Amino acid sequence: MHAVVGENGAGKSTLMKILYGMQRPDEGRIRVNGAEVGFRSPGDAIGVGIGMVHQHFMLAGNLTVLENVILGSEPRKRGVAIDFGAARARIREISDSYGLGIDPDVTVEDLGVGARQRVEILKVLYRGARILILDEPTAVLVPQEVKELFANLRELVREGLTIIFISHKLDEVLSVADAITVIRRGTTVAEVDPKDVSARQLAELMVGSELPSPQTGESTVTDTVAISVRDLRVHSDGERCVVDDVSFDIRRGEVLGIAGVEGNGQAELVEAIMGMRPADGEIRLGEHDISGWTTLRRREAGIGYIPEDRHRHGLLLEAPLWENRILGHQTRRPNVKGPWIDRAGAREDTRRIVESYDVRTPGIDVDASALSGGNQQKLIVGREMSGDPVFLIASHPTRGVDVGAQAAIWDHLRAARAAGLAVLLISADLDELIGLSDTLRVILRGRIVAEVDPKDVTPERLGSAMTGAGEAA
Amino acid sequence: MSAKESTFADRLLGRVSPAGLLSLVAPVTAIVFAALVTMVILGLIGAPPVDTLVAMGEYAVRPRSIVLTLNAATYFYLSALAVAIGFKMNLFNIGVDGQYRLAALTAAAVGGAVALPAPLHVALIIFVAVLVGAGWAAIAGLLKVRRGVSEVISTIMLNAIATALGSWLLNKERLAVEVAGSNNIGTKPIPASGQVPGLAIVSGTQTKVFGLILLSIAMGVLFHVVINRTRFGFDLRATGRSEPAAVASGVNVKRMILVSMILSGAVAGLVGMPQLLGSSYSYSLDFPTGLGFTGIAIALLGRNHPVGIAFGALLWAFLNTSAGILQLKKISPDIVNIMQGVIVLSVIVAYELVHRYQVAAEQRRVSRQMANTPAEEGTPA
Amino acid sequence: MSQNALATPEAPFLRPETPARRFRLTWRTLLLALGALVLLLSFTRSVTGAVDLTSAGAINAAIALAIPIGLAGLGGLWAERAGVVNIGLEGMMIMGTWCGAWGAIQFANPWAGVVAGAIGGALGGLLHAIATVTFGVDHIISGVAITILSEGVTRFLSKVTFAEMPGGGDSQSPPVPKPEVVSLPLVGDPLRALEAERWFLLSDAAGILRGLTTNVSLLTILAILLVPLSYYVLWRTAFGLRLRSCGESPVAAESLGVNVYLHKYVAVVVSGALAGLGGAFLAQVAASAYREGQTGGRGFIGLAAMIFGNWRPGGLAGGALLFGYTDALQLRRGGESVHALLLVVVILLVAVAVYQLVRQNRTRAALITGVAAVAVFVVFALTDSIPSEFTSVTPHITTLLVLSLAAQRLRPPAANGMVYRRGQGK
Amino acid sequence: GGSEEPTTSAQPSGAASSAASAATGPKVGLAYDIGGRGDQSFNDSAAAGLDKAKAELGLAETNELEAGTGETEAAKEERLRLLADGGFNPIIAVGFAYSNPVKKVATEFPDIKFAIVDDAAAAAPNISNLLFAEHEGSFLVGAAAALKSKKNHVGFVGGVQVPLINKFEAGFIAGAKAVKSDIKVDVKYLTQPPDFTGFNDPAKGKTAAEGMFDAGADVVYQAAGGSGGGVFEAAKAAKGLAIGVDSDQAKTAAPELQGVIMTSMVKKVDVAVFDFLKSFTTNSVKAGTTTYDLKADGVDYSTTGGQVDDVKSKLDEYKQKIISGELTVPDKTS
Ligand SMILES: Nc1ncnc2c1ncn2[C@@H]1O[C@H](COP(=O)(O)OP(=O)(O)OP(=O)(O)O)[C@@H](O)[C@H]1O
Ligand SMILES: Nc1ncnc2c1ncn2[C@@H]1O[C@H](COP(=O)(O)OP(=O)(O)OP(=O)(O)O)[C@@H](O)[C@H]1O
Ligand SMILES: [Mg+2]
Ligand SMILES: [Mg+2]
Repeated sequence: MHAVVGENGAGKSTLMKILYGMQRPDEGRIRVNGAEVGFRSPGDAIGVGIGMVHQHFMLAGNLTVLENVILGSEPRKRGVAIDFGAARARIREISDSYGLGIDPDVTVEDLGVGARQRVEILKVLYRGARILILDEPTAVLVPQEVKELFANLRELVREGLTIIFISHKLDEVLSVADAITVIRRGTTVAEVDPKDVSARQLAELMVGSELPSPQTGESTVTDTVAISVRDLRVHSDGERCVVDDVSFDIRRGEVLGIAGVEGNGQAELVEAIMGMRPADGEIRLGEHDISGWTTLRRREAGIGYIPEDRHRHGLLLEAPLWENRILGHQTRRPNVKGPWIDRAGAREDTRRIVESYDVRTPGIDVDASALSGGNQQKLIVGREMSGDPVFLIASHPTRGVDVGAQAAIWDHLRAARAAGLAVLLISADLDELIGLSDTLRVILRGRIVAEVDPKDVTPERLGSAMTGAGEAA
Repeated sequence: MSAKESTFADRLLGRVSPAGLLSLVAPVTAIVFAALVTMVILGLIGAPPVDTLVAMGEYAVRPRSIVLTLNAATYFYLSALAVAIGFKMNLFNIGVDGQYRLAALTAAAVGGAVALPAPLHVALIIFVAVLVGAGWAAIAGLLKVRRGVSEVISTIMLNAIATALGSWLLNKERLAVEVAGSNNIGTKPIPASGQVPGLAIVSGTQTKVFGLILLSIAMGVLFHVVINRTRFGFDLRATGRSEPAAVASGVNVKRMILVSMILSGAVAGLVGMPQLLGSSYSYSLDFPTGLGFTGIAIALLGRNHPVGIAFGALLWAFLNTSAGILQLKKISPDIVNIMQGVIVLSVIVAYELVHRYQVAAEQRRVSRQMANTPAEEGTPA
Repeated sequence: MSQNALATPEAPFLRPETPARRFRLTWRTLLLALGALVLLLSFTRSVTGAVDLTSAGAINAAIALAIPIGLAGLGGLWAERAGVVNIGLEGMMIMGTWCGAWGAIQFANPWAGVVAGAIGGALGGLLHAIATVTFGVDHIISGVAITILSEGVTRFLSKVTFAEMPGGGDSQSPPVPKPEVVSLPLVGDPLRALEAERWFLLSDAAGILRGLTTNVSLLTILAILLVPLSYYVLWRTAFGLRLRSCGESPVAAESLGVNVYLHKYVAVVVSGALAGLGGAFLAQVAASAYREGQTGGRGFIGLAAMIFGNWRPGGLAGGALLFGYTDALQLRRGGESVHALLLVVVILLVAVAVYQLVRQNRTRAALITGVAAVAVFVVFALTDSIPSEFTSVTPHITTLLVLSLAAQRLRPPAANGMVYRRGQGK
Repeated sequence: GGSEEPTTSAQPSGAASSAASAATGPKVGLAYDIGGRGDQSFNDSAAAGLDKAKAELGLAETNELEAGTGETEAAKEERLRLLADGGFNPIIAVGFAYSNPVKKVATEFPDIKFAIVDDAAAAAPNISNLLFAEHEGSFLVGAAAALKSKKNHVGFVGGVQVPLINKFEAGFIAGAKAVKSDIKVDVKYLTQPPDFTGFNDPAKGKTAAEGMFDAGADVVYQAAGGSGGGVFEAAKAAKGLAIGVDSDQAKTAAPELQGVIMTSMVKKVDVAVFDFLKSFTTNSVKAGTTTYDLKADGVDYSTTGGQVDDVKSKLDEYKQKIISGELTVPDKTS
């Protein structure tokens, strides 16, 4: 098992895509089992036994798991028809033998991220790949799932498969990899043996700087309740209760962390608080009952929102940065004057954000899509922090962001907290949750099932609480 | 992922900064390419390509042709603007056709029925047209917002229903009057106070340019200002680019859909006005039809940009006008249809190719700059 | 508080709850619905005496009117399932009418016309594929351009071909040979006799059956067979799965070695061929000559039928049939039949109101629907015919009505209309 | 086409026109409505008149321009002006839609003679209005239908519900009722204006006629342009009879359908066009309205196939009554 590490944009995914035939190298050679190969398409790579799990899911939401898995390598009857029976049996077999727990007949859009990740792995196994490329497979998994995954991977390695593995979580890398390659700006800067390095050293190799850690320091919690949520219920498509009787208060200067496996109602909870989704129950911001307010009014009242999916909810990818600065603040200065857009004001303020949040961009007129994910995230954080929010929802604020940018974002959160901001933090990164939160709640199937003290909880224990396993035992 | 969230209008627009000579390359390439393809087609059907194009060119600069072209462009422009408002929001208003016909009919009937001092009379007629156009479009908007009916279906159906309703109204017992000796039937002619005099801005001909060309220009400016400079326009574009992002930013998407559909219909209501108030003065059986469909082609040809649409409208109008001279030269007028199709396709293909080049260049520029900022070993470009 | 929540042993992400009731159409529900429909029409027919509701002639005409729309819709289905919006269906259909007539005349064989029509449409599809897939042009404008183009091309071609033939002209062809018409042997006369009795339900069923089994063109049968065939190819074969994956997530398809461009090309060319076949049907079966402007916007209606059918073959066939049926009714004895349809609407509205009240517990919605039902009933009771101007839009109003009554769960292919370029996956 | 190079537009048009008309006979310009030559309807009929004139009157040059769908009056005006500028004289406009354009252009070119078919509203000293009494012709075929109907039930299929086609309907109904006052007449228009596809949609024509035959009609009259072919097909399938329109369709329809066309209401646009051109060559153009009615033999019923021979005497009786003014045919439905 070979790990490849490097900061965001170092070229890891690009390198893997070249190995998988999705991109063509300008020069250089690829050898598989000693034989030189030249891939023209992923089909060629699949042909020599390479399989890849991509960083961003490559799944068609409207198709079933079965269809997604067999696509491109369909078992056939009589030459043309798909042999669904055989396919189903084979998927069940693989799923059972690796404990993936996947039903071939559900539609992928009904699956949570964890299950989607397993479908991706199943896709590769289904093709009988001998060389597996896993691009950040653990980003969305909880520790237990990660452990299970690694157990599976070790099993595969024992069977003689080769695995190339990419992750930003360095302790993971150190615990499973047999060899590590560090790349920076598209070139290999080091090849190390995991036995010889520590996580800190590895990080320094990657970025050439200190490894930051999420630490809150002094408590800044005050007595004033900034936001209070009572008996919140959200129903999805009329019937199912996805957020069930959730209540909490967040005081000024307090960070409330919500831990939970993805798909347990966090997204719906956030959207309900933002007014993007109908909900029952009471939400009070300061002294106002805002449950009946529109999203716009809530934002105007001082709710900031760092969405979990920045491409979907946070940005207009095909609009310049300064227009993205206006998004969500289109009724407030310096972006508008009355009904008019204040271009000068918005541009000026965008420059300020770019500067003070260290957004790496050649200018404020480039489209948001031209920025790397980390820089997009910094822009969003900067935008949401301006306009003096009293309450900030931060959903996975550092997902997919490299260590440097991560530290910067944590710093900003800490500073705002010290200035009296109330924060609702949702994250899959348990270190981040434990490190930043003043209070921690665990959400399971839409209910708050536990309250944990971040000072004396380990990621492992938190992980079991999240799956319900810990408390049931 | 990025492709998923871009609107097709934006993909078309390219979102390229207009600075530099490069922005001129696209239209010029497009025109040259279209001319070449047209000449090949002319050659294929046995018409002398160069002579034909020269004849069209000469005809185009005759004063009367200029007026005709400007007049046709006046309503094409309005129609394309109406379509473009929808496109900015990813709404496909195929219903401009029905909207303007119904609006022109009712406005003509009202205009013919009342007597008012000049500016008021015109204002009333235009107001009625806007109201009817907006109202008819609102049906599709409401169906989409309240019942989730795709606006593509509802506007196709509403066009047919508008035809039936119009035909029912255009009857002696209702809004129409008969003209002695004519097989035509139309509304009562609008008296002089409700007519808009033409402008004699092209010398060398008696024919005048529609006075309402000024309305078209004003609508173009208004369109630009509203879309690009107002909060409302920002919300509209944001919704068009990414609906989830707009929702998260506090835009009420349902309201936006309804409002933009109504605005689109309101502008559609204006489409018939230049012709009605500048030339026909009555809505009759030979009132021009199909302008809504032409509007779709022109809006996309002009990439939903007010200036681009103006060029598209003029080009389209010119080609329509030139059908006459081609026929006189015994070249089948169908060639104009073929040319319009070919030009639309070649113009957008040329645009697309240049756009791709520009995007690649932009990306190279960005990554070069990014590589230079933290001075370390640069990426090989 | 955590105890109740933890009562269920399994972790939620292992067994995600599938949305409670995703509607699945089974043969049983289909047959039940059909039975209810016949019962409803039969009841209305006997109350109002509008025999056309279930007459053999009306059913036969409904099928004939539905086929071109259905074929266009099927064309739309193929293209859009592969992610290419095809608003050029109308143009491809126009090509189909011309080529169908030309081929049949040129080779003096109706089936040569059918093939030529399909090829003509396919050429339009090919152009659309080149523009949208290779050059990444916006799908809508390419479609509009193709429609404009085909109007010009066919008119031009008519001048150099049909105008030279006896009986032809600049805008129409001489009579074309028609594909053979067949009837189910032996059943025609007994069914006719039964239909003439005007017995409740029995005569209606006989009328419908006779409409379906007598004087059916072989091309009609072929066209009908294309619906299940399309379903089979798109949903049951490897090729179809790959094609649909291009419309759902081309990057995923590409990452598994699927040639996205190729599949899109095939889909759009087939789409054009189907629309062209619809055109050939118009020229060769519905009429017996090419006639300029013959398509009359049926390509657009086909597109609407496809959306109506939620991008599924069965659904679009239903949409096309609904349109064809109401169109047949209004064209045949418009005033009377359409007036009778009002009663059908009343009954349906009442049923919806009851459903809303009893099953969904939505009192306000039920009240509104109920009031609408009463209003339509009043109109029905006070009039005995519909003004001729309005009967002609019966199909359009019906479509809108059905769409606004039915809950909307439209699910277009996720990557529909997106320009895709090789290697764009991140 | 096939003639020599036309004058180029670059040349001063006045000079070209005088030169050309001085050389030989008249240069005739013809402006069609939508469809143009080859529509197998009244445009085509006008073309036939022109062709006849070309053959018999020795015209110097002819040019035919056609209208585009949905165009404006300005486009029609421009078409007439192009012809006038090109030295064409006389100029014939086919279709009522040219009413205003002809009026305008005629005043601009007082020396050019204009003719317009189907319109009387455009009046000027240099305009000849060629009108037809379609209702009178339709009356006769209506009477024929009633006489031939065994079930006392006939039908009328109109292409598009416009006043012109209403005239056909009115005459037809009057004729049928004149024979049998209790006769049942089904009426269907295929589309409503401005949707003119009703003139081009045989599928709709067929369905509408099938409906009438199924409902018990046995003779159907069509005034539906290109959709008429569908009506004939329906008649054949139902073993009924059909009545053609504009020209003698028993001669031009598909051979296997000719048998069902018992008669046609003939509207002699060709005669009107030819007469007008002839009068031009003899310098005897009559401005104002010329009505081609039964009296003037401008409309008539046809007898090809001999199917109406048995009722011919009755029909001719009606014809005489109309000609003599004893019977007036309504041109509007009540
Ligand atoms: N074809 C290209 N050639 C050169 N540079 C490119 C190219 N395509 C994108 N870039 C540059 O890549 C950056 C964006 O890349 P991308 O979003 O893939 O980054 P990333 O490293 O995956 O970041 P993150 O992990 O934060 O999402 C931008 O700086 C952009 O200008
Ligand atoms: N041919 C190329 N030339 C230059 N730069 C390129 C080229 N292809 C891709 N890039 C850019 O190089 C960078 C490498 O991105 P890549 O996605 O491989 O990063 P990564 O290491 O996977 O980062 P992350 O940790 O965010 O996933 C990106 O900015 C990408 O856009
Ligand atoms: Mg990345
Ligand atoms: Mg990566």
